[in-house]
Amino acid sequence: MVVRRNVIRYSLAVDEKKRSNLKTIASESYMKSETLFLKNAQTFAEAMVRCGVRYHFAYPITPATEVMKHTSVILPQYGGRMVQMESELAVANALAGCACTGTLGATSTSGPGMSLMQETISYMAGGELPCIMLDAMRVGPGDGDIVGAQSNYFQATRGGGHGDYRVIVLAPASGQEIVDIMPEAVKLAYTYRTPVLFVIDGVTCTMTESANFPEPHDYASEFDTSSWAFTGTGDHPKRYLLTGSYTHSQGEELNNHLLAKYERIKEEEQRWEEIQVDDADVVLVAFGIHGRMGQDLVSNMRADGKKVGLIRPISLWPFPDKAFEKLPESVKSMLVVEMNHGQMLDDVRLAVNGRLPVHFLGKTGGDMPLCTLAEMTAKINTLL
Amino acid sequence: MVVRRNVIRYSLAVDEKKRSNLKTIASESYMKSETLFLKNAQTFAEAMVRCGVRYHFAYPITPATEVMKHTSVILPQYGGRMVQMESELAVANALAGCACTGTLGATSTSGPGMSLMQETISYMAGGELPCIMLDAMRVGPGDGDIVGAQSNYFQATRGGGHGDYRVIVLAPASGQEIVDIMPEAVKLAYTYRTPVLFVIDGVTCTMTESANFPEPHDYASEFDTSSWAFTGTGDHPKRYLLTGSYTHSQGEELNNHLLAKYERIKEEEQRWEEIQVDDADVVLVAFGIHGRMGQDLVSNMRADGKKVGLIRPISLWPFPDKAFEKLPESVKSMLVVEMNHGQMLDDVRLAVNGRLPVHFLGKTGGDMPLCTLAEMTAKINTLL
Amino acid sequence: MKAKNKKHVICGERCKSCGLCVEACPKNTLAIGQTLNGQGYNIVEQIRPEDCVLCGLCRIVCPDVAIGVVESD
Amino acid sequence: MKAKNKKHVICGERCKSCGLCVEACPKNTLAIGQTLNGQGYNIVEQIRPEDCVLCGLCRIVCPDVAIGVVESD
Amino acid sequence: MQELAKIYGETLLLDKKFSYCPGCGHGIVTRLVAEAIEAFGIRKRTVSVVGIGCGGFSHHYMEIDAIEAMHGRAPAVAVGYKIAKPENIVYTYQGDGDCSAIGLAELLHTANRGIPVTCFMINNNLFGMTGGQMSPATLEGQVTSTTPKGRDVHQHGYPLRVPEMMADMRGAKYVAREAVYDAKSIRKAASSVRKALDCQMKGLGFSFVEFIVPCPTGLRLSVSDSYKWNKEKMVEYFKPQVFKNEMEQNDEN
Amino acid sequence: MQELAKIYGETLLLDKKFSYCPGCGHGIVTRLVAEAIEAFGIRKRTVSVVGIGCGGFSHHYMEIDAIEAMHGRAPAVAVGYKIAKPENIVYTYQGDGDCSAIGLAELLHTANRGIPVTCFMINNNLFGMTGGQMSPATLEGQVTSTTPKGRDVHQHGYPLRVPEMMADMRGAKYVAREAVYDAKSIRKAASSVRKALDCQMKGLGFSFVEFIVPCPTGLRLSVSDSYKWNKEKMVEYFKPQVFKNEMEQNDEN
Amino acid sequence: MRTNCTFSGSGGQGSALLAKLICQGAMKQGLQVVMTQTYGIEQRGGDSTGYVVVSDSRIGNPLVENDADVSVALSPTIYEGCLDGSAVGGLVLANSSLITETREREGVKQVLIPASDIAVELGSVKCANIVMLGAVLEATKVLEFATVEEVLRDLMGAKKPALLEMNLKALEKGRALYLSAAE
Amino acid sequence: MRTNCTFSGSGGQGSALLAKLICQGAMKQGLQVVMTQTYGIEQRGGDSTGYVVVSDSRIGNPLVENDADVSVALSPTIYEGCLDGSAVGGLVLANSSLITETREREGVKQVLIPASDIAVELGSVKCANIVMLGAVLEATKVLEFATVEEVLRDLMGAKKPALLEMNLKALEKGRALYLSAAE
Ligand SMILES: Cc1ncc(C[n+]2csc(CCOP(=O)(O)OP(=O)(O)O)c2C)c(N)n1
Ligand SMILES: Cc1ncc(C[n+]2csc(CCOP(=O)(O)OP(=O)(O)O)c2C)c(N)n1
Ligand code: SF4
Ligand code: SF4
Ligand code: SF4
Ligand code: SF4
Ligand code: SF4
Ligand code: SF4
Ligand SMILES: [Mg+2]
Ligand SMILES: [Mg+2]
Repeated sequence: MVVRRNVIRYSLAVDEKKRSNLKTIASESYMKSETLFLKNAQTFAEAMVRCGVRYHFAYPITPATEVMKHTSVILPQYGGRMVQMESELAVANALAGCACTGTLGATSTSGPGMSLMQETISYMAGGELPCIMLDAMRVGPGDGDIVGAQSNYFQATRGGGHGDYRVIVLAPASGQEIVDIMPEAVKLAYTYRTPVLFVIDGVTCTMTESANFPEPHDYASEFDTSSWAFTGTGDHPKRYLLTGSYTHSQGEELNNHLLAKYERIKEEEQRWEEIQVDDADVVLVAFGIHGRMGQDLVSNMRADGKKVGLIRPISLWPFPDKAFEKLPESVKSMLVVEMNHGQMLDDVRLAVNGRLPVHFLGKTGGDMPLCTLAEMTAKINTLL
Repeated sequence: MVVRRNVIRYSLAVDEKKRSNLKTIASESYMKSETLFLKNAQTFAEAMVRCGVRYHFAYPITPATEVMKHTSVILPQYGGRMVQMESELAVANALAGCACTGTLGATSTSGPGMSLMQETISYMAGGELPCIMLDAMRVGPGDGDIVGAQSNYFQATRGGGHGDYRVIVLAPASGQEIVDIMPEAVKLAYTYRTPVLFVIDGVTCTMTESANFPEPHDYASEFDTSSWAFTGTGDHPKRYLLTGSYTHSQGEELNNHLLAKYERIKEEEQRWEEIQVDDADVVLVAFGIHGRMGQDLVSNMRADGKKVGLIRPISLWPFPDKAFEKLPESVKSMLVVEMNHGQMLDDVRLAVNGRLPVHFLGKTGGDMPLCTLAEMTAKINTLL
Repeated sequence: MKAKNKKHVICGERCKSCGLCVEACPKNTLAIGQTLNGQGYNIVEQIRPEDCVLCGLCRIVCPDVAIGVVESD
Repeated sequence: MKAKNKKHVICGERCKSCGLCVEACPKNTLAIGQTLNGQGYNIVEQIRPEDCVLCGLCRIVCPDVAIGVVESD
Repeated sequence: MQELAKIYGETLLLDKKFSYCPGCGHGIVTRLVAEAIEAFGIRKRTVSVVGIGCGGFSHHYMEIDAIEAMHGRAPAVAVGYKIAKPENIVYTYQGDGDCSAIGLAELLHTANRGIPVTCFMINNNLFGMTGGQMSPATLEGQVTSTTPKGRDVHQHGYPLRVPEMMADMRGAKYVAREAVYDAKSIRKAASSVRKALDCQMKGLGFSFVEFIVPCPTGLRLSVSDSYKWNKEKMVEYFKPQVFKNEMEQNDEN
Repeated sequence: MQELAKIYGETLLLDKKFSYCPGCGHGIVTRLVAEAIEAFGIRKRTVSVVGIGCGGFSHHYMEIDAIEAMHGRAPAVAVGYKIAKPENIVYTYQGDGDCSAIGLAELLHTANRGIPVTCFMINNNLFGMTGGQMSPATLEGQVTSTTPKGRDVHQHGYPLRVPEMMADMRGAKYVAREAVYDAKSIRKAASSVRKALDCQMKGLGFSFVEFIVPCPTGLRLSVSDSYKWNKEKMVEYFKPQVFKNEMEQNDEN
Repeated sequence: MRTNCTFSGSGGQGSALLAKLICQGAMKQGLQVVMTQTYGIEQRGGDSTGYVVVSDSRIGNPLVENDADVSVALSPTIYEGCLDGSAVGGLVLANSSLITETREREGVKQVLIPASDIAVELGSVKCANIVMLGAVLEATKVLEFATVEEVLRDLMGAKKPALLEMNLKALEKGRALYLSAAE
Repeated sequence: MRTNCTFSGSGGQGSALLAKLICQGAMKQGLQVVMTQTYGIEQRGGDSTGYVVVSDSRIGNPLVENDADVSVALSPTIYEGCLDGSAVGGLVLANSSLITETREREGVKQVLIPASDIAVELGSVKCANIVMLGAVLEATKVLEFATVEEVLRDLMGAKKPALLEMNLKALEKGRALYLSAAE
């Protein structure tokens, strides 16, 4: 099936005879729904562009750089642009500026870059600016190691920046899931006017696998932003994005408004995958690559007659508390496995609230920066 | 009692005839142990200087600016210096540079500045660099409101930066407690080679009250840093602070080393105040100003025959789990009160682990940005 | 010599008594007066309106957009 | 005309075969050889040592501190 | 007020009083910017990206959309905005602290990138909003709340001149420094505001105007003395001038 | 190796092989820095603050203490270090990305502050370590992994010249740009390294040297071609020169 | 014993100084004292309120939360706030020179003191705050008069004897006014 | 059925290409496939390993964790790693042109293929990896020969017929070598 590529024309509304520093050329081309064999970081790039993201602001950092390399090639074909900024600070703020026009932009980075963006993420959450972000997680702290990790879970889910805010955090575990969830991400970003942050460990990001891409569809332009975007007073009375010129009561109101929104998101947007929890003795809880390995683990161990189940959180914030609400009687304990020293562990313990023992297996860094299937299996065997 | 002020001479070891951009003049003067009536931000400045901090790196931000205004006056008298940098990013990194020499430096900032420092705090934690920091918390997210808040609890206690790291977080509730705990802070910073972060809400910071200062004592210079400081290879073989040129296994080792250190701190450095928990029906858990108000609350309600107790965490990380380990049978429920929308709440719930219901009362921003004693009392009455 | 269709106006509510117009007026027609406005500032006034040449310098220097010369209708 | 107390040395282990010294040598005495070092690079060698004037240019351009002229003892 | 509105048209909201202190130079620059927007008839498609500082309030007095950026980052926000919506006119309004201390990298990279946005830097040579601390532009020996003995250039360096750093940047097409200490200098400043916006409207490239203004409160001077000090001390070091005016060189690359 | 060690003394650790790619310009600059340290006999009190990039490895080859700073922040680290320990010699070793993209504000403020530290910027006009992306110094039309059709100056601006921005800063006492494309240029570069460190040793003020070097890997050129490209293209735009040499003006204020 | 005080006025009326004088007096008498201040977004002018808690024991709650024992209202703009912020059983001292419209609030005693007029009589409108201070001391006995006089002396004695003289008179006048007004 | 493969070599030996060819072939045959790579701190050279998992059903665990069914060792530096990373019951194919010292590991079958020598004979040392590919296919039957030939044709067919020819020969040679060596 061949469909017309979504082309967004981009031009400057200025005297045509004058030179423009901004002009980009939108080329028309055609594309179909297709299966591509890509690094997952590239899959991320393809997926977001095919869902309507036209501006990708970024600064190189391994293992996220693949995303910008890919968008720098494909975005111009869609009439968009990859904008390499001078730093992650500038990236985040340009992304905010883009969002202010009602346009969905994206960025991709890794640990140190994420940390540099925290002030602005707090700002975007407070200013209710939608965007798509990717944290291709590597080993911290400090500049750290470029191999994959999951040690930015706290930063992602609790707002590493200041203030009472949250962003929606999604953790797809494969290239296909990245593709499948991207339209959702766009919808969440606009519906709740919030940054949506993908956290994917570097191992998964640099892994090459195939993914089925449906026909491109510009989800991003389906949302009406005219009620809030700062597009000039041509069609609305003065609007402004408030941050520095608060009154005390405006600060309180904004916080209450955000709180209410976050409660709504918690209620409606929990996402997870669950495998054979119904009669399980032990439930493995893991996200991203460990969650994916858990799929094999469950079938292997079940084949050995061992009753193991899996809960794989897909939304990390809101955390899928609901998955833990009605755990069957059979469950005797849980095992959390992470590529860190125990971060999602807190959320699982909070969800379980003392009803069951919650065990932990984790690792950060090293040549094999994650727990192997063998290690996970061994640990579960001690719990059965 | 009159004691000699600790004077540290500061000069450039270069040809004396050449002009130096660095020379500062150390004046000798005398000072005694004394009671001063100061804004608590100033008390913080006085306390740290009197404990031996000689370099204060800062960038103005309300309500932390008072600290640098104060140190810019007093530090030169001690032969030190307040160094105003170009941004909080530069501040944090200069502080790291100072720490690399084995010298204890300090900084003070508020929400947006804290967020900008997250990358470097992660770096300092990873590089095991000691320092003293103050987050004079104001209302977020975004630029926010300058009235006090406690909404940076997550950021402080879970590492707003990337990676598996923690910093020691202290939350004194009064000017006197700032003075009393400062020598401890210096000791913790050096003993564990870690940033020590004070989090004090803006209301407390801008409050004026008296505090008894003991004789100045240069605690900072009592610690031997010669085993690690990067002071040149004159007295040791090459040393370097590793961050970018990791091998995978070094990354893993560093993380394991940090983990072990953090476990030790959790074991040994929990600090809290506890009032009449022994026979309490309800226990109030609050830090900083709410904890301090809790002191009155307990005596008021006890006077009415109501069995209320208080746990006031002083170290927020490590969180005083131990205070919750052996709660008496009498305790039916807990109430957490914060100037935010529920952050320490997670830690209390984790500590209590489902054994008791944990209720919450909180607020961020507004003309009265905290819960009043009346509101707290009313809420507890519903729980009795 | 005044332009017929112009007049000098002061927006008392906006004035902050800074005195910049007083210093700028080439004809010394302005002075800080006794009347307080809602913001608590003494409003500037024309003490010799007849001398005003409607040059508009007061408007240019006023940091509070509180004074100037407008078309009279 | 060589300085008596000097000699030309190549540290084969450090050489990365970049060829910069080969280009720089005014006497064309250097060439990339066949021997591989532990890093897997073909080591540069003096193919006409007798022509070397010990000028030291090879040392200056070498990005790997692998070649040069030293005092002979 | 209503009468004055005749002069100013729709951009300036005269029913909102300026929150600036008496005599504050921000008042003058805010008015100049509003006048230029009105004059060009671009109000409906103009967006102000304000920095954090006293000038952060400037947009409240104009009927235009506005974005309050985080401290120092307004130029980066403007770049993101302009790329996504090039038909709009975007200017930043920043203090000297915002623009030349914390925000220096964003400013200079935006200037160098050369995409058509405009940055206004209102240089009152200290941090006004936070209570008069030293800024990069504080003069040698000047006492501020963080330099109680005056700026010591051996510790803090010499006052930083910003447009001078854009000299070599080909993407920056209009670069000027202006003052507002008397009617004449204000008229010149007004012309630079117009040129800077015009440069953007024509899509030529980056434009920048620095304004030397007094902050009587931060300087702890009377209004009159603060203007005198501007005229005598400030402009001696920060010389008003047009550094670049490449608005006619459309064919140049 | 042992034989070569005679020339280089104690600073350079010849038993550690450089991890740079064959022909990488970092190797030359790293050696020059080590030679100067050795020549001045300051090894034991010298500390290298390296940026993040291929040059971050430079300190591994020297017997001196080192601090690996976060990306772009080395100058701020150096300032904090120098203030706390002024008797030591502190230099930063940063790539063009580190120094002039993410770290521009820290570099320029450090230069302006004028306290005696030294910054070395190794400009290979792209991000080497991350795989050859555009940096501020990438030339017009140059293809990199993030500019697949070449740097478009209308989007990204013209290549940024850094020492030019320090011209007006009185605290910067020695400022130069050097190249390493042949023996002659390397000898000149060596002299600038020594002057920059000497400037610091004398406590005169800030010193800065930019080195134009090739990254054959990032440029996807043979070693020989990459040096030719440096000599022909790079130095045409980035002209080697001594911008400032105020080392004798000790009495000047 | 704990006394909660609120001192409000608009810029330049010296309400903050008033609060500080109480604090210094309290310290001289070995009492515990805490001062908090409201602050807006701006550096500039506007109304301001200083809250002072004086106590003979450790001050847990440092806030005055609508439970002021005594409130001083120097200007009309903050009058309503003072009245609402008073405890039941509390006292509001209003500067009747400027506050011309007052209203009743059940359980709150109000005493009108023409502080600005008296201050002008004494030589400067600026000492209206000290007139109020005299009234506060007489009404609450929170501090000894002698202590506050000493504080004033410390503050301006040596350098500005005339100013001190005026302020001491203002203090005394405030006390007398309260006595007669409160009858 | 799942097959775990490991392809190791030092820079320039084409182990990554080997991995990619398998991936592309697998996709042509409608199989699931995932490739992971080790990567160091540096952009530059050094040893590299590509791990490929081929399966006819969804691949949960994408890693080869010391359980390779087939490992190709192109250079001596990575030989030990290949041997240790093999599953019990797995097969190690070693390039005996360069790997001269081998050792036994219980339960692991080893076949020595002089790939580099053969490659040189065929025209370029660079096609040593394709020689190995032929051996892998013959040994594991993970893919059809025809598929891989098609992949090679897609890759170089049009533009470089000579290269294709050489590689097809290498593939065939590898198969034959395996057959004879494995006897
Ligand atoms: C990240 C961050 N750091 C510090 C501050 C505090 N702050 C607010 S305004 C300001 C500086 C204002 O100075 P300037 O930009 O010169 O503006 P002015 O008020 O003088 O016009 C500062 C440091 C902040 N809001 N955010
Ligand atoms: C905050 C942050 N952003 C991005 C990176 C990724 N990164 C590592 S090195 C580098 C740039 C290297 O380029 P340059 O400074 O020019 O050094 P070179 O390798 O070219 O010598 C980048 C962007 C990082 N480590 N930290
Ligand atoms: S218009 Fe001219 S003459 Fe009239 S008041 Fe204004 S400045 Fe004076
Ligand atoms: S310049 Fe404006 S604000 Fe100042 S006194 Fe004159 S009218 Fe009033
Ligand atoms: S010393 Fe001179 S002549 Fe001898 S090899 Fe080196 S470059 Fe050639
Ligand atoms: S320049 Fe050095 S590394 Fe390059 S070939 Fe010559 S000796 Fe070898
Ligand atoms: S503090 Fe200074 S800059 Fe701010 S409004 Fe007042 S005078 Fe203007
Ligand atoms: S990638 Fe470039 S800069 Fe880095 S070591 Fe290789 S040649 Fe040098
Ligand atoms: Mg300013
Ligand atoms: Mg570079």
